[in-house]
Amino acid sequence: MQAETVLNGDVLVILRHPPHGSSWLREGLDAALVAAAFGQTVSLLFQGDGVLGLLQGQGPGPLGQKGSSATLDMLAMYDIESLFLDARSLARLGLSTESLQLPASPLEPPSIAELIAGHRLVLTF
Amino acid sequence: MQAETVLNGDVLVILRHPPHGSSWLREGLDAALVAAAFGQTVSLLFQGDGVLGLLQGQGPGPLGQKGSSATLDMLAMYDIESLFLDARSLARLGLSTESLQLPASPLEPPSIAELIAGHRLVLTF
Amino acid sequence: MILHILNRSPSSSLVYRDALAGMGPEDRLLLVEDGVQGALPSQVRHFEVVGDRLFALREDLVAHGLDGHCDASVQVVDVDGFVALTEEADKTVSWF
Amino acid sequence: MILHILNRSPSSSLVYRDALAGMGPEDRLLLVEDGVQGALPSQVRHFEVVGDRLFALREDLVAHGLDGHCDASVQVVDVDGFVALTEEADKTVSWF
Amino acid sequence: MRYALLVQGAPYSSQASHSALRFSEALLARGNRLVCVFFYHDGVYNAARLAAPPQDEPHLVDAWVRLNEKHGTQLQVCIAAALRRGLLDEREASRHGKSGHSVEPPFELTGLGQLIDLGLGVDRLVTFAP
Amino acid sequence: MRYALLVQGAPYSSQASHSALRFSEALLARGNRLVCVFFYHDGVYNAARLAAPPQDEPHLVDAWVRLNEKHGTQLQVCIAAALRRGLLDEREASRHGKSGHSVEPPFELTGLGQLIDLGLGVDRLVTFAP
Repeated sequence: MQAETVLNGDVLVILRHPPHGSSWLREGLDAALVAAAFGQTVSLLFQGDGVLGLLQGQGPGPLGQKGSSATLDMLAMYDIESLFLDARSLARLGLSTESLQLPASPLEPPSIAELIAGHRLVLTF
Repeated sequence: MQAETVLNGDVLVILRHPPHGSSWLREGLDAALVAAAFGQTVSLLFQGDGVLGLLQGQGPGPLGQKGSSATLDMLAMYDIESLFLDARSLARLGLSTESLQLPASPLEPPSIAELIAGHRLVLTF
Repeated sequence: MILHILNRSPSSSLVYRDALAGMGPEDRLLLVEDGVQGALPSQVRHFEVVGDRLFALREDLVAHGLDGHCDASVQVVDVDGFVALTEEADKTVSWF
Repeated sequence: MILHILNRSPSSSLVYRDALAGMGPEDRLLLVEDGVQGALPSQVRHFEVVGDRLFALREDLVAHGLDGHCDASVQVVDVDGFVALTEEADKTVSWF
Repeated sequence: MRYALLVQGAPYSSQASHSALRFSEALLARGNRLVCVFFYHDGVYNAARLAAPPQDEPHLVDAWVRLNEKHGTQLQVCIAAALRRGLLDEREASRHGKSGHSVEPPFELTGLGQLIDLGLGVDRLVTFAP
Repeated sequence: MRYALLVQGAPYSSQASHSALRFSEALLARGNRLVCVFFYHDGVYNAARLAAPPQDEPHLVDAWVRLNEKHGTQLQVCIAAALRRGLLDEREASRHGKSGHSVEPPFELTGLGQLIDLGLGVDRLVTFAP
């Protein structure tokens, strides 16, 4: 399956921050949704602590601050189906793809560079 | 000299950020100056990348944004003479106390904990 | 006893080294916000020297979906326990 | 060729690992703002794999007082050179 | 015990304000007193009176105001940090020749010396930063 | 070449705005065109019309306005990020029942879709973040 993975598209959004501590993840996902709504082919790369944004069982923050879990459920509705994660980031945290809410293809560095090269616009959050 | 170092006082300001990239260092130094102006005994601890705030030869940032060098010169005027740095932070950056604009006493971890315990108010920036 | 409060994870920030350098032998360390990632079994080794004086905030573990992933060596407290820790401490120092 | 721009130092942030994971064999890396600390001889080993494609922004080195401490393996460019690097690249990616 | 909080993170960008508000409720519930919240660095943005978050998100500025109304907690904003960032009350706006203002009571612009006084005067100062 | 910049850092807290302004001058000096600066995340605070920095410090809001006047560079601010943070132009203020406003032309509140259009439409998009 890894061999068939398509590593190009119009817009790549790289998500490097975990949910809650900052608004980077939410504002990055918003950018991805808007790009998709504008008819662009959008890919997401979860990297660094950003892989925690994919984790199953997230809840709201203090005072009902939203997490990323509701937004993740919207990705399919917006036809964002190219989800990738940095395999080393996940391994460093000692987590496996089984604890994730959505399936994302694990990538090793050479493929991450290809992914970045394969998109016209790359936004990091 | 290290043996005579006084590790207590009213207010300890810990400076962990380098100049320019953020305003943490400047706003931390402002807090120290104000505390001294209010008659408190103030100590400074430069730690992490904050030790770069002591480096000789700093200049203004783009658009004339001030660095920390002018503020450092004001410390003596405000009677802030207890300057400390985390010896390991400086060593990790490969720098020595000779490249510093002002003399600061290098401290190893046990003394850093004593310094923190020895001040009534500790502010980190 | 001083309560040190850390809101960054060793998996992305090295501020934990400065926090540890500032801790006395009785001091406690509380992981909050994104810092609760430090309670993962893969990260908790960075806090080995803290021994049984390491705490993590339950509400933030839950919000991150990490409550089931927390290392057994970490004492989990809720926000009421957080306040209790500050009451018991002489003062608090926040690392970020 | 893609220009990667990094504004954090390996001495405090681990984002450089993600930047390196995203770099292709022809890509270049420019250190700016607090990231210029990465040009210190003590830090530059973190960027070994980048070889001679490592750059640092002169103005930020000077502002930090680091221009005399820069490792010989780093190519120093001014802000005009920064623009030239972006002109030569297909696109830029910022890491922070 | 008498507490004060130092908030240094911008609302909606960092969790600092959320954490501080949650901690406030908990310390009050345990019978402590919250004398003052001091806003410094990007924390001063918590005082922006025009904040208009979506209805399904917490309104942090209003939450601070309620804290003041219910518990008499002072809301002090470092004036130097605020002016740079465009947060002016009516008095500062007119002093700087600007029309309109962006900070209103119960938030008060005050000097940084207040933070030192607070930190040395209360039993516990807890910092919430980004 | 046609450039656009994405600014995500608050002025006076992060170097992002300074770096972006310095880069703007340099790219224009090399004969390129700067189509637009888009402000997102805490970058939206660059549009605060009431900013009153000390006289010996750069006035970043004014520097952006000059860039617009001299080079026709558009200054677009993400509306969703701005409203949460208390940055409203006259129209949004009245829509939200608030008196006064904190954003003025040449800064324009606009949708996030503009960023995507820009990013795909110009030759180079460069991001300056905190």
